[in-house]
Amino acid sequence: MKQDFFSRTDVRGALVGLAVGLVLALGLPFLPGVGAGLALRTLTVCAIYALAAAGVGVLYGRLGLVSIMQIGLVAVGGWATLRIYHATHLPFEVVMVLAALVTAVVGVLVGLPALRLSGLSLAIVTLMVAGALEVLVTYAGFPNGGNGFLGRVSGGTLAVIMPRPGLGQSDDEFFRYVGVVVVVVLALLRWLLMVRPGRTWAAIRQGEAGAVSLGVNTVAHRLLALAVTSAVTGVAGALLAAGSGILDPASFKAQQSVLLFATVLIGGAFSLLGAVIGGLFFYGMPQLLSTVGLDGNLVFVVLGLGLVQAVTTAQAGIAGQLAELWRRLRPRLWPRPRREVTV
Amino acid sequence: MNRILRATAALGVGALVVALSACVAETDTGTIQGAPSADADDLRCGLGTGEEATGEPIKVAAVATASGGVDFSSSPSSAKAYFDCVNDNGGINGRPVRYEFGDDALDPTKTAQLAAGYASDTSVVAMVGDATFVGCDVANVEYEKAGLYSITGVGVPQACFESSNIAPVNAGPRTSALATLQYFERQGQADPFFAIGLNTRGNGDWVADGIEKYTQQAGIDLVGDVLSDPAESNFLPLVSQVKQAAPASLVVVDPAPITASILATAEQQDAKGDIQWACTASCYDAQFGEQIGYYWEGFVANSELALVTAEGEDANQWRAVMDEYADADAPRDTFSQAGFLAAKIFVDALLPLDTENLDRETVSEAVLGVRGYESDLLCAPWYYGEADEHHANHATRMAIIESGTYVELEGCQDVADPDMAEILEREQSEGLLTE
Amino acid sequence: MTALEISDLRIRRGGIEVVHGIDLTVNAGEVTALLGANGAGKSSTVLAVAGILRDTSGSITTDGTTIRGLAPNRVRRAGVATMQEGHRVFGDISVADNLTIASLLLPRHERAEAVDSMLDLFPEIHGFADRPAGSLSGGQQQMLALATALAARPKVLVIDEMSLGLAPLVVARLVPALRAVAERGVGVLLIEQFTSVALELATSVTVLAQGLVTLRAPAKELLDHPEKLTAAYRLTEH
Amino acid sequence: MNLLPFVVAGLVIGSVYALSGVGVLVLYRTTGVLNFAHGAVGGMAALLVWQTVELRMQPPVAIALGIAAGAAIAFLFGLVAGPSLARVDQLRKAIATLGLALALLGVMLFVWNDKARTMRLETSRISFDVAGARVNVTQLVCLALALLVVVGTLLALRHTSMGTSMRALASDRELAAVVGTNVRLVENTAWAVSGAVAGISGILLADQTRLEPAFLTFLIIPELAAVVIGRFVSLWLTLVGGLAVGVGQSLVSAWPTVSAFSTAVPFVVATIVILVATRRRVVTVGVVRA
Amino acid sequence: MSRLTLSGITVRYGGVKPLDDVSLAFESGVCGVIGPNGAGKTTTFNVLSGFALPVAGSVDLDGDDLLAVPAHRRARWGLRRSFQQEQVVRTLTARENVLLAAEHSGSPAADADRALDYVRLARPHRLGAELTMFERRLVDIASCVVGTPRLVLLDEPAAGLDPAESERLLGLITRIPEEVGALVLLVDHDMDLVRAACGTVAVLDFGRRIAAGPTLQVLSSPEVRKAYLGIDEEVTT
Repeated sequence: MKQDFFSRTDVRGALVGLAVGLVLALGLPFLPGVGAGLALRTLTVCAIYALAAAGVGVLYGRLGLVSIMQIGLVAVGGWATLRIYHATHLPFEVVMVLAALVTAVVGVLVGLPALRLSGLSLAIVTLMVAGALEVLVTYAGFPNGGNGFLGRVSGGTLAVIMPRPGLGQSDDEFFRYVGVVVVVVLALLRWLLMVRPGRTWAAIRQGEAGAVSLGVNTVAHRLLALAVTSAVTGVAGALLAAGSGILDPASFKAQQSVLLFATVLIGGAFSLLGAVIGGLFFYGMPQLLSTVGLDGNLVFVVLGLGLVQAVTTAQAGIAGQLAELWRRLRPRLWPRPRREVTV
Repeated sequence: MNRILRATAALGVGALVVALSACVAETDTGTIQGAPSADADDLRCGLGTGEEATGEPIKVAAVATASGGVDFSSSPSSAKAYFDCVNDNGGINGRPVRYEFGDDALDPTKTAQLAAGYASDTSVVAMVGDATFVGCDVANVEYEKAGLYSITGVGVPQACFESSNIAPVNAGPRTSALATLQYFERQGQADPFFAIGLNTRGNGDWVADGIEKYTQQAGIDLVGDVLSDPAESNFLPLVSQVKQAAPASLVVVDPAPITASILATAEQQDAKGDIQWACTASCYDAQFGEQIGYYWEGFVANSELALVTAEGEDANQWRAVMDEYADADAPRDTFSQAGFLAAKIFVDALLPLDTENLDRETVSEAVLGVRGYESDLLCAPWYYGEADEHHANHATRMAIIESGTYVELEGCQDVADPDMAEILEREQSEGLLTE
Repeated sequence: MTALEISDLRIRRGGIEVVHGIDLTVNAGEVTALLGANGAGKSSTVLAVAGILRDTSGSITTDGTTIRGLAPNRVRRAGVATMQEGHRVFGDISVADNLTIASLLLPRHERAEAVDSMLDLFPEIHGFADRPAGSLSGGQQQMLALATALAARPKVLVIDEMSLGLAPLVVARLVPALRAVAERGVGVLLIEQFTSVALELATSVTVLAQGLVTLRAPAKELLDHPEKLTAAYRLTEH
Repeated sequence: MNLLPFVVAGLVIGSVYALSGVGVLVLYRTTGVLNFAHGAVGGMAALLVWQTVELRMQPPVAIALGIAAGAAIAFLFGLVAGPSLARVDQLRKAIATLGLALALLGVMLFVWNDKARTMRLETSRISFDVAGARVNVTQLVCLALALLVVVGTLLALRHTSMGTSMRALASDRELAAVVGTNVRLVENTAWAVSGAVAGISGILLADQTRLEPAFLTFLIIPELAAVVIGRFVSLWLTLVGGLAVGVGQSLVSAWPTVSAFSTAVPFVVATIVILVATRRRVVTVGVVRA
Repeated sequence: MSRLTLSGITVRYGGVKPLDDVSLAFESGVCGVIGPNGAGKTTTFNVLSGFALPVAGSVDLDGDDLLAVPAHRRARWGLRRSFQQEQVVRTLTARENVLLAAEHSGSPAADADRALDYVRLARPHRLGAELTMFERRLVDIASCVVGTPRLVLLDEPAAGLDPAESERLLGLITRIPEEVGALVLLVDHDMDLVRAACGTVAVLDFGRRIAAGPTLQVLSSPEVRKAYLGIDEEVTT
């Protein structure tokens, strides 16, 4: 069976993706023009948001759940990271894992009552939660070295900035650090999608009744999906906090969650490549537009229309269209006889 | 068919409206009512040669908040206008300034990113005319690492005034609020006092802290100190609190749009009463009086620099440069003056240098060396200098709305801030106020 | 006179062809029965005629007008009314309004009259004009469905599973009503599980099996030779 | 503390939420589209009114134009995207309108940015005291309009042929088509009507709250809360829901200790209602056949 | 020998009773459940798989009370089911589909391969989306025989298949009782298939049982013929 495992196209695709991801993560800073400064910083944040996008993508593409609160969860992850760091000064890696766990717990708690809902109701509830999280985060602010549970300094005292992780001090080191973390997390997620939980999620999406009759505990598996995607999103929050050492409620508005959801659908919710493209769109597009001198707000127009198009005509998004292109081109590029596999 | 026709007509009307709104009125917003008219000398920026600079460009940049709910781009816009004027007048000894600014969209992550971008681009010699609402702390980390210095146009959060590599030209919300408070104190109208602020990082709480400390020290009864959410739309609770507290005077430390909403609610509840309402420099905009309407006749605002109608060499030049080089609808406010002045300080610091050797190191040295810089836009000389805090502008003016426009209420007054002792001491001990 | 003409009709559902080229003619003033086992393609044919299934080829015409490929409302406007399976009515809307909706096809001044005449034609639902249609019994709902289909005076009436789930008494009431409809010159295509009912009403019978026509015969002939029918159903004893 | 001004303000904002909710509901019941762009359409209308008034247009004309623009935007979207939307499930329909909301928001921010703007309708300048609370004519208009629109919609749905067709579509879209209803025409009308209602509410909300693109766009959240309370069916309950959300929000804001959370009131209310309303859901046989 | 007994099952949706006091008993082998549309066949299956809760009645398989087991635990208990619309997950390979059934019924992965062997599906590593209708039906059957099922419910497994395919499917279904050891209930409209596969059949009509017994005997009874064909005795005789 092992041999079969590696001969499967999706496994090969995942391995290729892993390799390409690692090469990009480690190699991009060497490219001229990318090596330092704005472009690298932008790519770093794009990579981080690819994680949040992957969370949205897995929920929508694999379970058919619409979650419009992902940026709120990024904020939760960032908040937990800063809070834990300022309280304990543990190494960043430990803080990141703890923050991911906290985010998973929050995600599950928020989603638990909503899990029995499906479709539109869940979308509305998550949108409402995104709004509520925005209010909460604006009220509580992000910890910056102060006392008390909220950990905020105020008045005349200046904020304390969380230092970057030891392995990612400079910008290009930090990019590699983020790159490796993102690739590893995405690889874990991909692996999860190929084994039992992923199969089960696919079955739930195909049809609830069919899944139940196979013996699937749908609530438990939805809960698992919510926990996993929330944890992944929490990692994104942790990395974001590590990047600048301090966070601001202004970065985590409900409309950002809507925007992220749009980019994921445009990128393609059915594959992790789509999530990476979504992350690039979400954060890279505004940057790209402003470098060519266009108003950053035009991003909303482009993404909004893109979303309408993605929903009505191109369900698999850009990633789907790329895959289709690849399917058509491959036989021409590398013609080979079809192998018949029989058991 | 009839239905299709009707639909088409409706669409046509819609399209017409959209088209109308797209070409925003190019009316006479450029000139400022009541200001002296410009003369030709006002456009002799920098060397004033009248010849275009053609040498190798000098790269200068800025980070400002232009979108995301707050628009503070008037500072880099005026800096750009001034640089354009300088480039038309021989530049920096023949080398033009190439200026660009990045929009952080009210997101500190983005501020850090833009700052890092400019910091890593070693051809950027300095930051001039920045105006970020959120990210001085994260930006300073990047500047410090890269030995880059910013002559910031508008600093808002606390960190802009307490950073090693950032020195704002404006006075900041805390100073502006204290200035307003102290004006009322001088008028005998400050007791009891009420303060309204915005709950953004390093801004509202910092301002509130200053007001609390000062009122305590001065024995003023602070009957209210409210920070509101930037997304708040319902100012009724606030207005009702104000009504109940019945202060003698009140200061709003919010950006102009939010202040306008608060004032609208207050007007609706007819809450002006005997309270003297005022705002910090953030509402000091040539158009603000017209916007809030006749009800607010007598509304007071602080101005961190000279009034927009003031007569003076730099004030005149600012208006002339804006009319000539900036968009007609670019705001004419304190922050525009600040960006302009930041650019001017920068150009004046560079002109004496050896043109061949202009790099980040030499420019930083020159910028750090600025001291005792005098301008009629300022009340007191401006300086940079090596320090962990930069807060040169702490003397401001007051204005009042009469017939819909601001007129001067009080000239330059130094602002007392209990936390500013170190700055004042340094000004004296290092002789920063004289060149 | 031909009211509805179907020729070489092929229907695909979910990409799979379920009806493989059938021909069918419905004459005005007559009831034509379409019979066959479950899954033979009868309902697909109804849905294709009604314009609900659009992945079709071949031709469907009424009075020389092509209706294949038209949207359901255009098909209805062309004079072909359909009664879908399972006494489908607007459940949360009153009986009178159910009829009003159907009557909107008529000129404004004829609408109220059409509604009244339908309520008069079916006394069973007359008393419930203001009740939500969903609260009626299955038989009453089927009456209402029939009334709704007739309200705007169609030239062709297609009925899917008229007696499905209805008590025999109700069916006995529907049969003359339908006969009356045909006698007024409407061409009726009847899909019916109870062959006895179908044969009683119909002039001619077409049997489908697995998407193909397996038998076409006058109803009278089948009444005399029921074994032909069973053979066509493939429900034969081997 | 005198709570009356808060009750009045809450009723006024609540009535506009309700008004919006009715627009959302009519469209949802007729086309199955839950329009997340309702707030954005309203924002667009409000900004157009502001702009045309700036261009020295008579305010009544400007307002009429704004409402027409709201109707036109919604109608156009329905016309262009409607056929594709008819083919996808309700969730995707709603998501597509999120796209429209984003696009409209982008256009508004691009054209108008976030400068200080206030829109004061003439009627807001006339105010009087009612039992210690100050009320202006716009606020009375809001309340009256909400009632009027609810009653008017109910009457129109009952007594006009278009209204009857809309009810038919809401009840059973396929059956409606089969009995001859011109589905596309009814849907396009629903879009236009809902767009006009969005325009009216947008203009009123801009007068009562803030004239800011993002703010007006995301007012869809409390507006949806009203629809949720109406269980996506009842116009009266939507009216009650809107008023309840508005008053709740306003009263919470009157308490200094919790006032920071007043903006969260609609979210909490809507979430609770959704959770309670869908509490008893089991796997339905409908899913089996899907 | 396993024995499934449904006693007095009544299901109510609103005012409708899709099943009204139905009692059925099935004993080993392949048993048919037939009846016209809307007779309550699928509802019966839904009761057995836990999607419909009867308001009265009980279900017993060899002494086990099936209704006491939650829906998603019934697979582990030994229940398998296929639907009218096959439920093959398009985004998973055929083998993964069967593996899923194995995993959630508590069977080892090797059982999945055994089940695939049973249906002889070629190239099980193709995605569900790439399979033909017939192959999907095979995957469904494989999912139904994975592990150690006690009761297999097949709802129109032959819908949409051509005669040759139906034939092959029939072979697979009839082998289930002896090779896998489960009781099979089969709903189908294809009378040839029912006759060939089922030793006994139960006939439902209007939510009531109208006949039960050996297939040939039941199918030729006048009452069944009337219900099924709508052919009245007066007409046929």
